[in-house]
Amino acid sequence: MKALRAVFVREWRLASAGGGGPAGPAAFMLAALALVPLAIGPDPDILRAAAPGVIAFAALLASLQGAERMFGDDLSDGTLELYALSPVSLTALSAIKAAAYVSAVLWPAPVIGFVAAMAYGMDGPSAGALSLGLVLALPGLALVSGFAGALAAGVKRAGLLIALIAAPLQVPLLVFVAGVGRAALEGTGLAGANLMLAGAFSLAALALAPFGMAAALKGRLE
Amino acid sequence: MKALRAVFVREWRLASAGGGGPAGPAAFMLAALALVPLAIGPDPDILRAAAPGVIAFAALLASLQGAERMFGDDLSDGTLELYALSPVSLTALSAIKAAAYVSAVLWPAPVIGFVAAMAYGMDGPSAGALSLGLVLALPGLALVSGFAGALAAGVKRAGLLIALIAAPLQVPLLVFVAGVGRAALEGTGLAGANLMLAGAFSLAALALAPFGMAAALKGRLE
Amino acid sequence: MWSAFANPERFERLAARLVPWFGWGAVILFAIGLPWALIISPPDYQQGDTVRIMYVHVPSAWLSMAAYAGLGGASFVYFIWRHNVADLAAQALAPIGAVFAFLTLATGSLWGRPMWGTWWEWDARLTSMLVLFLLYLGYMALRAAIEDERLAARAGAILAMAGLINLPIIKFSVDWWNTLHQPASVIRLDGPTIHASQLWPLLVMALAFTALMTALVFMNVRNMSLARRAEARARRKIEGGEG
Amino acid sequence: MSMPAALQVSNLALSRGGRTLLRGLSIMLEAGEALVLTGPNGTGKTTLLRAIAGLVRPDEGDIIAPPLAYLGHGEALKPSETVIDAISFAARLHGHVWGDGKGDVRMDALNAMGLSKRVLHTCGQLSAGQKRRLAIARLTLQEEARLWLMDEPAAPLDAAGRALLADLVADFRKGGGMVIAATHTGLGWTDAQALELRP
Amino acid sequence: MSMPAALQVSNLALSRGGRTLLRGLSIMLEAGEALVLTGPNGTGKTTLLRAIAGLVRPDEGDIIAPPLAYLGHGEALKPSETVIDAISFAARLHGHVWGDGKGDVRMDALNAMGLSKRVLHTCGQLSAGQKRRLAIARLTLQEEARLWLMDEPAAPLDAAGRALLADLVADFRKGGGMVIAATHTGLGWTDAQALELRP
Ligand code: HEM
Ligand SMILES: Nc1ncnc2c1ncn2[C@@H]1O[C@H](COP(=O)(O)OP(=O)(O)OP(=O)(O)O)[C@@H](O)[C@H]1O
Ligand SMILES: Nc1ncnc2c1ncn2[C@@H]1O[C@H](COP(=O)(O)OP(=O)(O)OP(=O)(O)O)[C@@H](O)[C@H]1O
Ligand SMILES: [Mg+2]
Ligand SMILES: [Mg+2]
Repeated sequence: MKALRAVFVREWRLASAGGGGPAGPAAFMLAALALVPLAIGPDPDILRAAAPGVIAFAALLASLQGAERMFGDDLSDGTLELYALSPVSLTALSAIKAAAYVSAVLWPAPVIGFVAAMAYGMDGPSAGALSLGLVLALPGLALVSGFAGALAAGVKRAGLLIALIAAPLQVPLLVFVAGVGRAALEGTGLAGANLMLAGAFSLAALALAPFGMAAALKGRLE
Repeated sequence: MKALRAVFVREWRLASAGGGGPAGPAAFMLAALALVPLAIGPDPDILRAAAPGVIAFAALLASLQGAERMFGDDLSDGTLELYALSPVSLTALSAIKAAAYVSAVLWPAPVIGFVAAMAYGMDGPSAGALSLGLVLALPGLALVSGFAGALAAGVKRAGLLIALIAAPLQVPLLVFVAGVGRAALEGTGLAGANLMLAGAFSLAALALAPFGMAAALKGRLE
Repeated sequence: MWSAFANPERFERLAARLVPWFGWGAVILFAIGLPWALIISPPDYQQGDTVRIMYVHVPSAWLSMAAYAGLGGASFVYFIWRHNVADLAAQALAPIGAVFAFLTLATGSLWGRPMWGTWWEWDARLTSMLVLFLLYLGYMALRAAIEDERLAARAGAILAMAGLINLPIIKFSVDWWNTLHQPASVIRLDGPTIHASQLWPLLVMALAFTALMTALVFMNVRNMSLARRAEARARRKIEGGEG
Repeated sequence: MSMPAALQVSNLALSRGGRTLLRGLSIMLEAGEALVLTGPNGTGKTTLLRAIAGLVRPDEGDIIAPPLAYLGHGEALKPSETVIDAISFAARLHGHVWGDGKGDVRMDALNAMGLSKRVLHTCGQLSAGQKRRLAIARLTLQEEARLWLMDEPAAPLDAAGRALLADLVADFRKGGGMVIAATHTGLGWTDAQALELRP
Repeated sequence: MSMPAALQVSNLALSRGGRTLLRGLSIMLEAGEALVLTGPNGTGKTTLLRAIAGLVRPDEGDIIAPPLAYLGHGEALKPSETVIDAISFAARLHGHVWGDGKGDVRMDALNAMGLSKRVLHTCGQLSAGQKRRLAIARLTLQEEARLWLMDEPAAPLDAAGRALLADLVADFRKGGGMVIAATHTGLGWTDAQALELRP
């Protein structure tokens, strides 16, 4: 238990420091969300309709950005061997890494999502629902990104490979989060169901992904 | 001259191999272009209107993906020192790296852009114009990405930093390429002007970026 | 029986014997199925002759999913028991499955133009099929990116198993989300709802595609197995007996 | 399940990329013993150490190993982490507590490798030898380990560093620990067994 | 501008992170001479080599160096590149041509370090010592270099590798080359000067 806490504290610290911690992905999301209207054009109706999807997509991309670092450096500098031979199992380590990633790096996503939703012309309650959807989806996004990161650790152009592997697996979350926002916007009453689905996906990912990550890491070490 | 060719051949080969070469960014662009409509929703009018911007944006993101690897590994494994002390100047090296990156990795972007434009409901000539815009923009995108990559080489979470540095600098290209597509779509007759602007930006980047990259790399070595 | 699958050389011989059977089987089935489907079978009362795209579209869709199921199954076997042949099978299935997924997308898209008035529609089934195609690409890219054969096989197996989640999504997406694409009319619990004059040629075509795929997979496996051993031999020659 | 007190490797076969590196290797190491692995480049010393650590799967043979600590070619240090943070983490990971008049295991470990003046450096600022010293200091915090596996532990160390390492190893063995080290230079460890791998 | 034929370092001062490592150092090396740098960990051997290579800016002093080749701690090898590709590239980069009955400089370089059997391996598959050998073999292709700077060249090398390295260095010096190496173990080079850095 103490060891697990020590790992979490350290991973949290390493994830927060260096690249600027949450500032990085936050700025990435902001940049992406600022550029999209430039691309789509300024029509307010189009923008509002596109908002839930665009914001969910920006969060997905942000979650991919740090995935390469999640295990890549640990593999090349020998840290992974250290962990593999430590009292902490690789499965627990994987879950902890994902948790540290969410809480040190990804946490601003729902806040930015809310602000962007308002800026794109969504009403307050819908923006709130969308933001809640992001909160529920973040663990799932991080876990799937982490899984892809573990598979691609130490591989050339791992960033791309990670995007290619993770994005298809994250599609359901994208659909659910965008669904929350769209349902709230159109008042179809399906927002709750989409929220549940996003949460359920995250829980399922929590139950499965750490084992997948651990298996992938063991393979990468050999 | 021979040395320059040797560097190009090698960099081209390293960029092509491993991560699957062009398959990676191509798949990334495909994935991004497939997911965006899932997010925006299936309304064909909205999709067609958004197409030029979304496609230009996807190409921009694809160009960012490989930027981290452009110099990051070379710094950590000592290759950059080797180049710095070789007969090839760092300025020439930088230009070559960008050229290898375009020709080994990014080249499918215009093709995918064309296909996606058709899938999003644009007409053939407009899609062609957009695709031509991408061809002209690619060198610029690669050079700016490379510049950001050189500045951020070896930094933690360089990927993010690169996105933050490069994306704003690439905004003009985004606007020009999207402008080509939109102008062609709406028949405003401004497509040609936008094409010229995209090409001019690429030329300017070719004249300036390699020096910036070389300066950044020298700093990273100390 | 199992040892025949675990021992590459014996498997190569087995595969060499099976390829012509499935290959000729495919030729014969296509000889029956193609004219039947493309000429003899009646045009649809709604869709006219465009319905003939179905005879390529539907078998490709089935086979791309079947190939992924095979990929996932072979990966599981490799992951647990480390049978090299299972890995070879997985590696052989991936490009073939990807081609069928692409065929499904392409024919569906061609079909969609007259039927729905659009090349592409972002409905659940179409999107999940695209995801399947991307999974194939991801699998191949991952394997290509890892130099060490064994490690590549391990990583690929893990990814392939994770991707299995997408299969039920494709299959049931039309039932779960009420969308544009047509619901299942052949493979359903209460029996097929499609007319017999279309059902039979469709089934023959499906069999023909299956035979073709089986032949291709065996051929692929055999070639890869031979190539792997040839490379090992070349390597030993250069390195000599000792290190 | 009681932990084995000795290392038993029997009839081991290892291969890399389809080429057999060693076959029929048996090693028996009792408490307090040390084994120095030598042999030409590429004969499989690193592979053998990793196999004993359980990181590489052997083709054949059995390995029964006590709890162990591994020092590989890589130092597992984060360039941005300070020396004191790195060592504190290792201490916490292995259940150490400090403060409250208990003495400070972390400073003891750093002192043992002559690093006490570098606590505020980040690991990225250390010289090659200093990094190696830190990795060795960290090893000593794994109290439950009965076997140290060390891959070229002394390569970047100066004479003083080698002496400190030899002291640590001697102490560890006195307490019943076992050590296996791969090396190309003399380590000067008293009565260590030698095993030379041949190509 | 004619290239200097000797290395002249005068009144050099180097610092790292605000701490002065050395001050007032002068080195004069003539054609055919070698200098072995020793000294405790962290005294600035690596920093000095990098300064001579022009990678680190000195606080004070002048460095006049002939064309040089640098072998650092990092091996500058790409895990996915094969040995033959890596060496071919180095050869091309430095203007070598082969084939046409000219003999093959690449194989000569690999042979000189005993690597000819590894041509088809990727660099990621090489053992620590094999990587080092490859990096050294590549160095020999820089024909225009008159000065080799080597940072712990022999650390992961076996006895045979050290002997091959000593031969290479002897040959290079016979042809008028100069060598500076930082090391913690004896290199066995004939009549090399020694410089011990002190903390
Ligand atoms: C790119 C677009 C399309 C994709 C990705 C696609 C995908 C699929 C898939 C995956 C199946 C197999 C489903 C199963 O066995 O449960 C299928 C079957 C089928 N598709 Fe499509 N489809 C597309 C377009 C179309 C179009 C435009 C039509 C015609 C209106 C169509 C008609 C059918 C029919 C009739 C079946 C057989 C259903 C059955 O009997 O189970 N598809 N398609
Ligand atoms: N993934 C791989 N594929 C093929 N061969 C490999 C692979 N990994 C290692 N090898 C080979 O296995 C052999 C043993 O490597 P190992 O690192 O164990 O040697 P070592 O005894 O530690 O050598 P050194 O003294 O140089 O450190 C080497 O010849 C190496 O080329
Ligand atoms: N960026 C930096 N900031 C602060 N101090 C640094 C930095 N880089 C190196 N140092 C310090 O400078 C000193 C000299 O390092 P250098 O690598 O030159 O030593 P060295 O003689 O090569 O040692 P070794 O024998 O261990 O390789 C070390 O004490 C190191 O801690
Ligand atoms: Mg070794
Ligand atoms: Mg040093």
